[in-house]
Amino acid sequence: MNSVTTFLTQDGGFWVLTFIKIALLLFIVLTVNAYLTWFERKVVALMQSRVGPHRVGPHGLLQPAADGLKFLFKEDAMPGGVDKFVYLLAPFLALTLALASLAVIPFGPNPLPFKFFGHQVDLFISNPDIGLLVLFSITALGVYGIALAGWASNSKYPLLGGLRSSAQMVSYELSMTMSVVGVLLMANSFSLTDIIQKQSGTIAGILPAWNIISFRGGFFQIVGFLCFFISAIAETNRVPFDLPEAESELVAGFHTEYSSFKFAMFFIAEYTSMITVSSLCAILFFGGWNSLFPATWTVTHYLPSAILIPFGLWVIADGLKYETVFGKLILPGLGAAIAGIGALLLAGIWIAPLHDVNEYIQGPFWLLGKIFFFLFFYVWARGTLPRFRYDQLMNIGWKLLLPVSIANVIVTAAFVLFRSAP
Amino acid sequence: MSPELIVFFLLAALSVIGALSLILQKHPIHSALSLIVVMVSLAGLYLLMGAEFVAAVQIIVYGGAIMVLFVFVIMLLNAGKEEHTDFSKLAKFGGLPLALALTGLLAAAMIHNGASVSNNATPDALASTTKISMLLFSTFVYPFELTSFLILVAIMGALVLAQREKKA
Amino acid sequence: MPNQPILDHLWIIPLLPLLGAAVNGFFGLKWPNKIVNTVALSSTGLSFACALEAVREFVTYVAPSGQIFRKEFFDWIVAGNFRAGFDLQMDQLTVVMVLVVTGVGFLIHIYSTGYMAHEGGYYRFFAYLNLFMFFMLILVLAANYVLLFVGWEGVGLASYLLIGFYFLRKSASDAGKKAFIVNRIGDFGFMLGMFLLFRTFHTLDFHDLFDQITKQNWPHEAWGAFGMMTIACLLLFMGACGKSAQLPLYVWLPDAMEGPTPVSALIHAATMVTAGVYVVARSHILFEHSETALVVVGTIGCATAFFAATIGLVQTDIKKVLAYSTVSQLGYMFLACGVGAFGAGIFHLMTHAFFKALLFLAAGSVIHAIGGEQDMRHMGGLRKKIKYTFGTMFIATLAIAGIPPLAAFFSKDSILLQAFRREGGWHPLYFIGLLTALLTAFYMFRLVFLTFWGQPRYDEHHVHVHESPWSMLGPLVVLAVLSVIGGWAAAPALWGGKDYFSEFLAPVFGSGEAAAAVDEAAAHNLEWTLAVVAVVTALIGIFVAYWLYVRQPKKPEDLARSMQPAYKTLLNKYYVDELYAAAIVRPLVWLSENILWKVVDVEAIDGTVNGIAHGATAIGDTVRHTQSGNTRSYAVWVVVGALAIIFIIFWPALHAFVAPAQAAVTK
Amino acid sequence: MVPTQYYLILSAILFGLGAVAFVVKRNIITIFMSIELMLNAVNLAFVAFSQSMPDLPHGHKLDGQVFVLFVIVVAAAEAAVGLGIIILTARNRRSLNIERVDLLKL
Repeated sequence: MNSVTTFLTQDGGFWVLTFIKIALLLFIVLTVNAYLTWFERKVVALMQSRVGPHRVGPHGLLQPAADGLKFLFKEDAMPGGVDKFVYLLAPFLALTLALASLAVIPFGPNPLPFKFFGHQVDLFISNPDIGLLVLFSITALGVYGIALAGWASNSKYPLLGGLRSSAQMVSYELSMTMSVVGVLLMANSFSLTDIIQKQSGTIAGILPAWNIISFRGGFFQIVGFLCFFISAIAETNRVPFDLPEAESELVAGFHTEYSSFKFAMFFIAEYTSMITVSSLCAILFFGGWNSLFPATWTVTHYLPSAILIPFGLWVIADGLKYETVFGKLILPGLGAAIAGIGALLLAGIWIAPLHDVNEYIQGPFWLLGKIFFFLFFYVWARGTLPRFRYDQLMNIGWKLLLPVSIANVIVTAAFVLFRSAP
Repeated sequence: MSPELIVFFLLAALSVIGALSLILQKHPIHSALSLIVVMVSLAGLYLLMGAEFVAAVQIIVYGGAIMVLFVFVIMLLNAGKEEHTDFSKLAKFGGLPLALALTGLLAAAMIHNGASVSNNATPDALASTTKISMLLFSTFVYPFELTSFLILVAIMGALVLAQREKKA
Repeated sequence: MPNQPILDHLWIIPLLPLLGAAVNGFFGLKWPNKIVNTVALSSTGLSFACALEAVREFVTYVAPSGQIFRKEFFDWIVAGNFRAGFDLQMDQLTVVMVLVVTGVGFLIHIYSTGYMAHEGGYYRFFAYLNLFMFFMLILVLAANYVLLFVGWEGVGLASYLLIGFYFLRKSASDAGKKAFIVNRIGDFGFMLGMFLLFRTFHTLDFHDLFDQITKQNWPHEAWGAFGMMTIACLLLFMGACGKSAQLPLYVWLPDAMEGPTPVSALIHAATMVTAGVYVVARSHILFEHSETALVVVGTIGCATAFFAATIGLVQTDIKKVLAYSTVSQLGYMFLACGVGAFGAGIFHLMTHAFFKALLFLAAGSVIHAIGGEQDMRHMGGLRKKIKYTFGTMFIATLAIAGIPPLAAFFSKDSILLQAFRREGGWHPLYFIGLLTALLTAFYMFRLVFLTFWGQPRYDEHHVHVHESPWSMLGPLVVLAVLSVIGGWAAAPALWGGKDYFSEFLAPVFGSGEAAAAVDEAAAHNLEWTLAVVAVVTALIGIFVAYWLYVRQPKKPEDLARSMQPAYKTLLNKYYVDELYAAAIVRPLVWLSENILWKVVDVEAIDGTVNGIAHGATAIGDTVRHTQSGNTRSYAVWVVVGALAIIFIIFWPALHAFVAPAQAAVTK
Repeated sequence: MVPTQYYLILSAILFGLGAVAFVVKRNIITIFMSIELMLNAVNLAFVAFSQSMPDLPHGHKLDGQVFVLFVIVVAAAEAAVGLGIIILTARNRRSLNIERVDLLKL
């Protein structure tokens, strides 16, 4: 046994594992970000009955890559008279914090079936007991990225944008935190995994015991969810709360003076925080990785393959329409792969190990599905809703969301007390 | 040298550097940033001591609210670098030595009296969080309510202070 | 313990008037008279009812067992071994007083509703009146000297307020002040007396105090011996003199007539002024232990009686006459106390309350009838015009003159009897008392004749005389009845029966005077002779008055002219006020102006204060330069302060910390 | 295990630096920040002591942390009011320099 393996079997291995996990997650998330932009543009285009990106690759599938290249190779201009340090710090701050918040999100119930040099491989980077608090701390710091960017640009519009956004984020952070307290009361824990586990099982034998509808040990959190989601949208400066970057008034808001990759950082930060928020919604209110159906309905375990196989077949069919290499080869290949995976999972009915795999991916499948739904919701909102006026924004934040969420806390607390009473 | 010690020294160095740069930086924003650094590293220290809840609150409230307020105000008032004036002498030659003496004195006292206290930390995060909340609502319930009242008063005071004077 | 609801909650009796006073005083301003009446009357009436009930309970449950009712409600002052609680007690003496106060008070309240109907400050009047009732009740119910003193001062205050009721009139406010100040002198003595008592007996509680004296049978101090007891008694009596307008402190009472007539009736005739007598009677045990004190009390009482009577002869203001007669009657009561006949004194107190209240009220009715005129020289011939007033007032006059079988006959008679019986050089007092009786009969009938007989001396075109409303006449009638039958409790004594009144009071005063009777038969003859003598004197007085003021109305002027100096002296009340002004007031004023004000106040006190102020300014001038106004310098100072504090706190630790280093250095 | 004295000394140093900043800085906001720094130092001492306390019943051990919470709350309130005052001063004096704010003398 050589020294490397010994090192790896010691807790050095833990660090290595963590590092690998981080790298993996970064890769995935960044890719997802890239395709999220594509997805967004497509959906909005459909809503506005346009075609959307379709030049670069079929369905513009290579558009994100093109954008990335553009970001990289554009001239990195720095306006004069800026505070260099802060100017550079801001985008880093934004991106780092946005990505860091993903570290505490658990993507699956149980660790991978194999060990990494004797270290168990969980589906999260870290799972602190105060996971939610950590998340909130990170979001709390998230303000600086935008505020400092706005200030450092040494220009009117960014300054105003920064001021607006910092005010907005600080205000909505309150109601966001408040609206979650209900869930915390019901779960009696800050740990995200605990919160999810509390939501497992069914009520009335058929409905999933998700916080949003479940009375179990408390009060259903539909109000809390609405408050949370609205303030989360505001927190991520998305439509209809994207005043910090209100084009019509502030050119491009706090990142007016940022170009090329620094701009990309803000961009990625925004989309990453979208992902974080979506997963939070899924975890806190929609039962995380818990299936929509009762565990006894084993049929539903084959839902993934039921989705994957047709989708893969469609991709093959669609790809064959193209004359390009890409169309002729890659798309069908991709489709075949997807369909194949689906088929394998389906084969789990007869083959025991595959069955285990199928069982194993249930959790991640459901969680990712929910996250996807909320991301779609984001896009949907962007496609439909007009932007608020600033005073309206503040009124909603302080006079509507905050009181409502506080009321929600009180009611929930009362119910929890009532339930826990002997 | 246990990993805890290493982490401690890292964070301690970070915080001291932050504090120093708070003094040395000319521009308020930079001072604010360095103060944020101090606070975050202090939060790290709290984590090290197993006071997870306090650490989180430290970051959320200090980092996420108070310092944001500072930055916000700095931006609002568009504060520039601070300019030198004749009065700086007094501070430099009067205040600086005194403050340093204060530091030394404190440190000495701490060392001496600290010798008595032994370190028996039991990092038990969630339990401590629960216990803290228990304490807050049992032993310290009156102070707790009082602080809520204090905050109310502070809010009103801030409003009264900050509102633009009415154009009669 | 039989159930005695009121007796166990004795505090209700004084509290009710207080409530009335508070309600009227705070909210009465806006209210119509009706409501104010309701409040005032209901409060007093209720407290009268409560008093009756309380007395009933006392007589039925407590009295037979031969002890007194006494209850401590709450501690008021507790300091070291000194305790003054809010303790109320009820014994036979209290019973009499309470009934008199509440009863007469209630009647006078009713009367006032009619009399004050057209006055301003209606609510104020009743608030004060109720307040007075409260304090008076406290006074009579108190179970220790301290609480009694509260009532004592309180009634003083009420009387001050009520004398100065028409405070716009300078004379009125002056009279109020005068009353207050003169009373202060008395109270001064009273307090000294209390202190002395406390210093000797370490308690001011009636029960304990008297117990101590009787138990450890305290030595009787003979005539001329100035022991502690004598001094205490004299001091207490000084207070009594102030309150009850005895020589030399009587001067305030005549001026007190500036107040509304019901006030004169209630406070300055029926109740408050008798407080002095009450106190002396209450502390009779002390007085009985000091011959000197008794002598002084008796002499002063007697002297006052005569002296006031003589002044009363020539007064022309109807209320002034009554005032002086009050003073002289009070003199009688003190005479009684002086000769040790406390029972008789209290008896006369009660009857006097009836007829003197009646007199005043009737006089008020007269004044009311002829539109505010008080000078008897502008009255006359009112007999026909205001029958009821006349009738009642005539009864009262007969009563005070001591015509049997009216009340005052018995009371005054018993006083004189006791005075005569008392061994050892007391006869002069008896004779002076007799003479006073004569004078009393004379001036009272002079008053009646001047007022009701002869020709009208007011111009009948402007003043049209009218009888008062029944709200005023009712009380008159009631009081008239009382002053007729008021004395009969003592009547049987004349026919060898026993004096029920003194029987009733016996538990309090002991049957001292009864024991004085040597043998029955002799005593009987003596009583009859004295009674006859008294009546005869009274009749003489009446006849002289009749002769002078009805037969030859011119005669009095001639008389006055013929003996000018005496007349002048009497008319000017022996120049006593002037004497006081010259002897006391002016020196005082001079002193306060030239010494206290110009020297002490201006130089010493103001000087000190201003000096301190100037010093502060000077210091500030020097120090203010540290106040650069520069915030950072302040910051530096703050740091210095922090440094100092930490240094002080941690000094021992640091010492221990530094010491080894020093040791190393020294090595 | 990090000895408690280390934390205490660190907090002393931070406090001292805060004091230094308090006297040498000229910008009102910065001075205000230095106050916050001192508060933080105190908090550190609190937490250090609390974790060094033996774990008695009634949670004496955690009193220090509770105090920290109180300190933070008070600091928040103070920041709100203080910054309000600063904004006013800046409006009236047209400057954030502490030496320009010298109306504190008679």
